Amino acid sequence: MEIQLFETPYDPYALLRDFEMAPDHPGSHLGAASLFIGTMRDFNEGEAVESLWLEHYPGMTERELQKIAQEVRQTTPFERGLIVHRVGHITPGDTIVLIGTWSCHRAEAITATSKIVEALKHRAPFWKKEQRGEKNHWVERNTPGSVA
Amino acid sequence: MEIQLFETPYDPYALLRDFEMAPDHPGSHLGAASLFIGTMRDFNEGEAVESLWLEHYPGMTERELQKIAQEVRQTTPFERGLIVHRVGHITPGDTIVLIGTWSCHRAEAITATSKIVEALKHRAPFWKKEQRGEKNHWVERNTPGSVA
Amino acid sequence: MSIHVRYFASLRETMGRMDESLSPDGLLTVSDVWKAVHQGQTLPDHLLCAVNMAYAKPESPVQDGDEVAFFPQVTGG
Amino acid sequence: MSIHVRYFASLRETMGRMDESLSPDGLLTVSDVWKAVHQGQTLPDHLLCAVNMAYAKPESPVQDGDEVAFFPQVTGG
Repeated sequence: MEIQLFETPYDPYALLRDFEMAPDHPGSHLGAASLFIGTMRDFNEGEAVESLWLEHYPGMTERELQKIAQEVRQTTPFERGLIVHRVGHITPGDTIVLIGTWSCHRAEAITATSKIVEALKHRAPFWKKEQRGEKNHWVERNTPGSVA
Repeated sequence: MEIQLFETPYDPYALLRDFEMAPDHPGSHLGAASLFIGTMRDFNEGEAVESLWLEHYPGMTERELQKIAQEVRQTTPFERGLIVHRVGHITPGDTIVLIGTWSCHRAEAITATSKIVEALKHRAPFWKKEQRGEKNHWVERNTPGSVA
Repeated sequence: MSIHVRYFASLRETMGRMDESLSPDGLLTVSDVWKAVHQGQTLPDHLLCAVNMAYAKPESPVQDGDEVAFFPQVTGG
Repeated sequence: MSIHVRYFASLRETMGRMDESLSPDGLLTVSDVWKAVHQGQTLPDHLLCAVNMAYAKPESPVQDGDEVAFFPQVTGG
């Protein structure tokens, strides 16, 4: 499982193309790719959000993402996987998270990506702080209308 | 719902970037994108597949894809949707199908794309003919190990 | 006028033609259309049919001017 | 040696510090570590904890040299 954390904006599609071009990507053997992309929204709970601060736990975040991928793989096998997440200062429109799995079978790719998305939201050590106007506050878990 | 059928190879990632850049794409309001990409494999049932002929029913294929999108949208609302499918002569590594939905909520995007993928496989008028060595044959429904 | 009949994929190859036009006389359903080109045989279960580019059933009505299509199970995606 | 304690996100701000080092004497569990820096108070339910970068429970054992982290519910993705 490839894990990448970026402190600056990244282009998810350029990154996906590079990932699939890599020599270790078993190209034409993998018929199905299921991808999830989460983007920073400019509104939350009806209020404009100017920016986001995304804190993480360097070391533990990467380990937990690897654990998530391994656990999902045990029940829903896939051939290749990619998890990319932004950290630090983020502005609306920036891609926050990119999750992809590649498999020979569409059902496995779709289920694996979906499980990784859910596990990442619930377990991966990331914390969002929203800047709305003059105020900023830490996002609460399960905020209605929370990003992605 | 945007439907595109291509007779020549397309780059799914360039296409996605263009789609998201379009003036009618409500950019930063949509936090979640769920994408599925099906690629032509070079092997099926343990045999090398050299190429694929993809026949469709011009007119009905587009209508059926629109119907699928509308039906899925009634139970699983999403903001924007894209279905792209190759037709004609296809070689290994070519992207066959690209399905994407964009929503404010991750669960809806993931479910909608997954439902569209299944409905497309079962209902959209497309037929694959495989070229393996000197022989070619029409792919049967539910072939074990069928593409994506 | 007439009923325009179309065939796709393996059925197109089996039939040896892509389409044909039938006189609508006595053709009330999709099933009748099939019988008209197959010496009265019943439409096989494994084939699908459409009228005017929407899925239909063997018992679906057909009218003069309709496009009726027959094809095997789909295998796209 | 010592136990290295780290805080993240809103808890880091509430604590007014990112980390600190404690003498391991008498600290047998994660819960003990929390109590040591909170005048004997119990670890609140809404906080999560980790030992050496793996999720742990309040009753999980700690050893000299361990890194113990406390943080609120995660909100990534």
